[in-house]
Amino acid sequence: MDFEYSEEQQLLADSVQRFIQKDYDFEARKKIVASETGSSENAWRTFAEMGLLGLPIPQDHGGFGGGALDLMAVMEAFGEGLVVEPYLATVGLGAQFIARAGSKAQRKTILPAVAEGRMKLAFAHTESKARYNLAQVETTVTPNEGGWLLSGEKRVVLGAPLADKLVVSAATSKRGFSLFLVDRGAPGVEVKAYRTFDEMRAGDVALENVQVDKKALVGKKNAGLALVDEVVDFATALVCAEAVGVIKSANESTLEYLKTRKQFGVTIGTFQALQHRMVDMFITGEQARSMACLAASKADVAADADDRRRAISAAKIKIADACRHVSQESIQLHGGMGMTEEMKVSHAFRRLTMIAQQFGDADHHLERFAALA
Amino acid sequence: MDFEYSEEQQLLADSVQRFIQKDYDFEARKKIVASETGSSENAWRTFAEMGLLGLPIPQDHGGFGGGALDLMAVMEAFGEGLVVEPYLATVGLGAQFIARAGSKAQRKTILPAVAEGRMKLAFAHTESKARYNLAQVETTVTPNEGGWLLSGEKRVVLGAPLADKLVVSAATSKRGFSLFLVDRGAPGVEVKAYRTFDEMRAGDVALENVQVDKKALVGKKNAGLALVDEVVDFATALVCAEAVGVIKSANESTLEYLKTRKQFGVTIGTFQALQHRMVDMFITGEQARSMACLAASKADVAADADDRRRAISAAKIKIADACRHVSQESIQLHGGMGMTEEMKVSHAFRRLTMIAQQFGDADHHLERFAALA
Amino acid sequence: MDLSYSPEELAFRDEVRGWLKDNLPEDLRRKVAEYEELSRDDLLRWHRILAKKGWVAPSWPKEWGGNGWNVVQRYLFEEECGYAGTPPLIPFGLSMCAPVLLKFGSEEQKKRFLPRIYNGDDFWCQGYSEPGSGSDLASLKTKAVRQGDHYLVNGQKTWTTLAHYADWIFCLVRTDSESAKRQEGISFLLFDMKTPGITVRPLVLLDGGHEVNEVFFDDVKVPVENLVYEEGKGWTVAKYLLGHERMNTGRIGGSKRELAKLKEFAAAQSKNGRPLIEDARFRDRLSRVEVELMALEITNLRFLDQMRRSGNPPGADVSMLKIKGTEIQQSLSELMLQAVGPLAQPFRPVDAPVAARDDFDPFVASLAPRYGNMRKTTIYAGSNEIQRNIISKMTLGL
Amino acid sequence: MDLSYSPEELAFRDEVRGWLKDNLPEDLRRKVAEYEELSRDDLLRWHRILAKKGWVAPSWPKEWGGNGWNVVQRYLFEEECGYAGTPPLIPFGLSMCAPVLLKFGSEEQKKRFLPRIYNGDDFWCQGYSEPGSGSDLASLKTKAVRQGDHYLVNGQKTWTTLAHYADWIFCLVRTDSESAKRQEGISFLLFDMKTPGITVRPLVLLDGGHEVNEVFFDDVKVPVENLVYEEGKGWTVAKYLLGHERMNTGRIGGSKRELAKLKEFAAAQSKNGRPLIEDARFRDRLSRVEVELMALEITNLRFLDQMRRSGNPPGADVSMLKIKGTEIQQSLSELMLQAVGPLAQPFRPVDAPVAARDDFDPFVASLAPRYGNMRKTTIYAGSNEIQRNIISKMTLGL
Repeated sequence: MDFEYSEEQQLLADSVQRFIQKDYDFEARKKIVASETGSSENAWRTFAEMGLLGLPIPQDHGGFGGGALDLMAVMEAFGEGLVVEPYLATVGLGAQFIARAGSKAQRKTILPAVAEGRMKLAFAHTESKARYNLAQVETTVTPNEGGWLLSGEKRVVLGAPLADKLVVSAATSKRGFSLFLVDRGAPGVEVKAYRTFDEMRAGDVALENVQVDKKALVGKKNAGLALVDEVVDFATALVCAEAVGVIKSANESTLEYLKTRKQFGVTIGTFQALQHRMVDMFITGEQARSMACLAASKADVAADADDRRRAISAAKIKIADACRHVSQESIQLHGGMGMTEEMKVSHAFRRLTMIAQQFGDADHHLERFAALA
Repeated sequence: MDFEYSEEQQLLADSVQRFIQKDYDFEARKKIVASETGSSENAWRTFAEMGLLGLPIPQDHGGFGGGALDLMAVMEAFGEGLVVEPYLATVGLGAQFIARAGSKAQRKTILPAVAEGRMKLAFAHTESKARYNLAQVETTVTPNEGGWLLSGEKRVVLGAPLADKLVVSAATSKRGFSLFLVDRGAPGVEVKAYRTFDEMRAGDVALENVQVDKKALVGKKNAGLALVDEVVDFATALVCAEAVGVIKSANESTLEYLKTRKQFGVTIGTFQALQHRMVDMFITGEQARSMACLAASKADVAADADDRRRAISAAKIKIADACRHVSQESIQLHGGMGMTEEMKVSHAFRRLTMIAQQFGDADHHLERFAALA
Repeated sequence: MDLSYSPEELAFRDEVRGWLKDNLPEDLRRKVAEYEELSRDDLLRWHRILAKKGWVAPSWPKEWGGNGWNVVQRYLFEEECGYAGTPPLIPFGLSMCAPVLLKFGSEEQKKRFLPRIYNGDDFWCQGYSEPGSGSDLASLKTKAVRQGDHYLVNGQKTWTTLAHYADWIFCLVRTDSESAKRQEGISFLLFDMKTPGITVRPLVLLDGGHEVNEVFFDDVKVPVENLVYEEGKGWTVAKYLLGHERMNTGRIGGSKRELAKLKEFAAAQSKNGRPLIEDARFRDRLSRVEVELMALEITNLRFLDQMRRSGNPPGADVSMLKIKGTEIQQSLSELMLQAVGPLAQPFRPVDAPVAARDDFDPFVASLAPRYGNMRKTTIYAGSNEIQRNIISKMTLGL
Repeated sequence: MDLSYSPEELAFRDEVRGWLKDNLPEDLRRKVAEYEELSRDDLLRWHRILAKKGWVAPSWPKEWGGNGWNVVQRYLFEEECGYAGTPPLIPFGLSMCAPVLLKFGSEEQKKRFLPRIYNGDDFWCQGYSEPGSGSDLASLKTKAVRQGDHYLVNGQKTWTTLAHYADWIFCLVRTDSESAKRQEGISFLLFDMKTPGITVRPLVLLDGGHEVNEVFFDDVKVPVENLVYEEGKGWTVAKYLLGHERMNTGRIGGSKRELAKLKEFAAAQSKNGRPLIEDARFRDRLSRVEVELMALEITNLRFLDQMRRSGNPPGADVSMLKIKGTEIQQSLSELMLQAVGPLAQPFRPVDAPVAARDDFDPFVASLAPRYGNMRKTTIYAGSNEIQRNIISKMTLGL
């Protein structure tokens, strides 16, 4: 039993925090969000130098062989700083598929490139009618001489406009789907890019007879679901940790506001009704942190699949509820100020609102949790 | 549009309130609850004299032909006084079956007797596995020369130990059940009597080859469900009105406590956190009252059945939530005092807890409401 | 007890409903339904349509254009507008400045301003809140110093809704900073927004929308004839306005429309191959909001009945309608967002080029910002905390 | 970061679990599981079983019977007792009076009382609360006037848990009513409950149960040697005790047992022919409690890890465990009541003849009273409002 970060983990988290203070504070972030790509090449380079991009990549492919627990402190710091870089898309999703199930050649080409910051990835999976159901894939595959032709429509692909390669799911039989590595620039791939409500970049991806060769298959044929389930659980654990950071930021900002804002001649933090609500936000933050620890400790490959699923869903239920509670109350307690784009807390509100739904809302995970009892 | 009680309704409510103040205050009630029958013959006689027992009974059978709206003020006063007499069992349930579907002979024998206070009734319907499902009846019927033989087990029959006659449901075919009028003292009827958590009297009723004659059938054969649905909706509207009275009592007691109880040299009603919670209890009370008005206005025979069902379920959802909210908060804000049997509010807590579940909890009515959309 | 409207009231409702159906322009109806930003022209167009019909200011005295509707008719009219989804009637002129002028204004002021307000010739905004004052209005600092035939005004207002559309602003300013009581020494002034020295700066909200502003006054000259009532009596004017009766605090009609939209939308979303609305988890939240709304409508009618009976304005009851009404509005917008699930992400920033606007379904993309925007409802017009304080003090005597 | 116990800790837990399995008498286990009232004998029997094993007072110094367990072991032991469903160890002697004596008592007092407390020879209760004082302990009024070799005590205590079982009571009394500060002039006295002038009156709770009492003192003579620490320094003693570390504030073990029972019970209830636990509506509430409990267990371990690391007592963190722990206990009891639905009604009054006891399923009939009883958890031991005040002040600095 040990709830402190290890020395290495803490050092890494400290340097991420220092980087954010120096180069990614609220003003710098505003400019990055408003820039054409909505991301910072400088930040990405620094992430590579700090070893963040290779952190969960195997050591024999240029990484550090870390797991979800090692990423926790990083994600928490990213949450606190509301970092909008495509880290989750590339490191938390895309590279995970390759590291866990990629062919030798895929691992060799892609993993070092990701670790060094030369390649970004995205996971193109969700379709219009799928909601949070990971099994629902209608994108089609037609085998041909060169390999396969993919056609379909993927929605809200996080990081798609910035990615070099996409991991795309497509139905290879009635019983299952498979995953394919597709160049974002390949003929037939069209990305409609947009900014997201939480100020990252994503896109809808249309695939029209996109030719991929036989080496493009990631993992075994028809076995996509188990792999996606595993990787999405891993990514869910990461956003749980991120949420803890965002909640921390929102709570601190609210507490600071209660201590400084005056009404009727006194600081509003002297009003007991607001004190008790702030206490509840604080408790929610602590409970959320505990569940994020649980999620991270179960998110790696080794864990028993049902044990992992149960823990991740339990964590996501708590995190979703906590996101909702803290985001709504932090705006309310800030009053009008919290409603403005000028306050960081309003951006925390956006991210928390979206984390509550990312990879499944509370309802989705309640259903999954109950089924695993 | 008119939300005042009519002059007659108000006069009646006033006299009920006066009676409670004079003969049924908290101390008097305590004695009645602890008495052998757990009810007051004196109160029942007075109800008869005041016309309360005949209020919803047709005029040609010794009643006043009133409807749910006429009973609303009475039930509210009963709720405020936490009256434990078997009024709901006799007037709200038993007599309603006879008034709505009884044969001429049944109406002639029973309704005047109820109106005059000479006869009490109870509705023996719920069985062990039925939960809130009104359609689930396993009590059996065997036809014989004399009429029918009934056998089965009925649970938690409100007012059973005090009743002269029971309205009993029994499955007359696979598709439906019928209702029978059974003397409580008939051979084969055994009532295991007990006090209820909310201090009324009820009992489990065992029927073992109970012989009833052909005239005992109430309403049409196999048509029991529609009738039970209608009468239980009527009774539900009455407990909604009663709940409004109990909530009023709990809220007033809590408000009074906040205004008088001192801690740290000031009344606890000066603490803003408690003020805001008291406000929420008050608002809940007003919203509950509105839904009780709706329920009463739709509970009579004339209303379209689906319209009635929707309104009653909507009201019961709100009332159940309100009972839970106000009962829990009123105890909490009273602190330790609220936990003692000596305070009336602890008895309001018991009644509210049970009303929340009576005739279906919020979940049951949410399901019914959704199905009627 | 009778929960139904009278035949006359029903006939009136049907008349309003029918007229709205025929006269609400389709483009405006669509913009409101899809949570699009309404332009100054959109707002004024609808204002003028109602003005022409004679329905824009029912509660004014008949000589100035009022139409003598009773409280029930006024309630019905406002809720029908909400239910039909008309653009809002911006209240700053019609139901804030005008009542003040009617009660406290000089004959000249009435003649000069009321007809233009009625006809929608001038767009008004309200200069109350300041950076340091929120719920604590009396702490305002904007100064007006009398210099001959004008006041020289310096200071800043904030949260000024639609100041960027406005021709005129009515302001609370401090004309005497020496007063013992903070409530004294405040005056009520009307400014032309074109007066030199006024700067309007947008305050973009968390949904990316521009509806409120900061307004800066730098040596703004306001003619003395623009003072309403007496100098130093502005607080009396402000208090009168705060107590001024509003009929649609609960926004029942609008929420009914949103509820219907939510049901339709949730029926069209699919969850594991079945309509989302059939999912017990989602459905129960929806049902509970529906029940609260049913209750609120009846509660509102009960207050209306009391008002009609007693002839008194509603008092602290309005606080309850505000609290419940805004909670319902927020829940509805949250359920819309939850209904659309993972597709809610796309966002159109204020500064996005128009060309980018066709890249995603604008309605779906409006749901997250709409949800964000609705958080304001429990903050503005007296935060729900302030409303609870009011009920605690006025109704419960705590 | 590592959320698991060490192999040594796991071995310790297994040892405790195994021993409890073998040594908890079946009749006591059943009584606890079915929410039956525990008699004085039941409580003392279990106390003595643990005393014999040497596990009754782990945190005491070894010379008095402590066994040197570290914080994790103490936590594991208490939670395993909760999980197994042992009778509670009544804290008044073991973890309230004894720590006070160990810190402030004279050698004579220690020798006189500690062994009897350890062995369960005396049953203790606590005389803190008074009718006028609740959360505001320092406002107590019970007077003790020194007369020669004894104090003459007059006054009243209330909420005195199990006073009707007690041999001894420790009391806060006012020995000097002239003090400027209310916290001064308070002393800490030990009384023999058989002393003439003590009257115990039951306070029956809303569930019909008798666990608390009013205790009246009418010219009660307490020997001066029963004063602990100095006269007038009782507040110092009380404060020490308030800060005294308790390991099982969150009651995780007990709630785990209740959760398992709830699942089993809900699986056996039928709703429309299917197990109630498969009903999404019911199931989700259950799942949310389960998740809160999972989170609380980890939160508790985090605090424990901090304590172990820093060597400091937990401070305001305990308030959070109290708030969440009691909310979970209440939710579990409420779900049990909801699970049984319409069958929850039968109630056995305190004054019911024993013959009536077989007329209904006593476990089902215990669910509503149990739910009622659990409302106390957010009120006692510092109400959850007081706990929020503590966190607000100590942790958040508001």
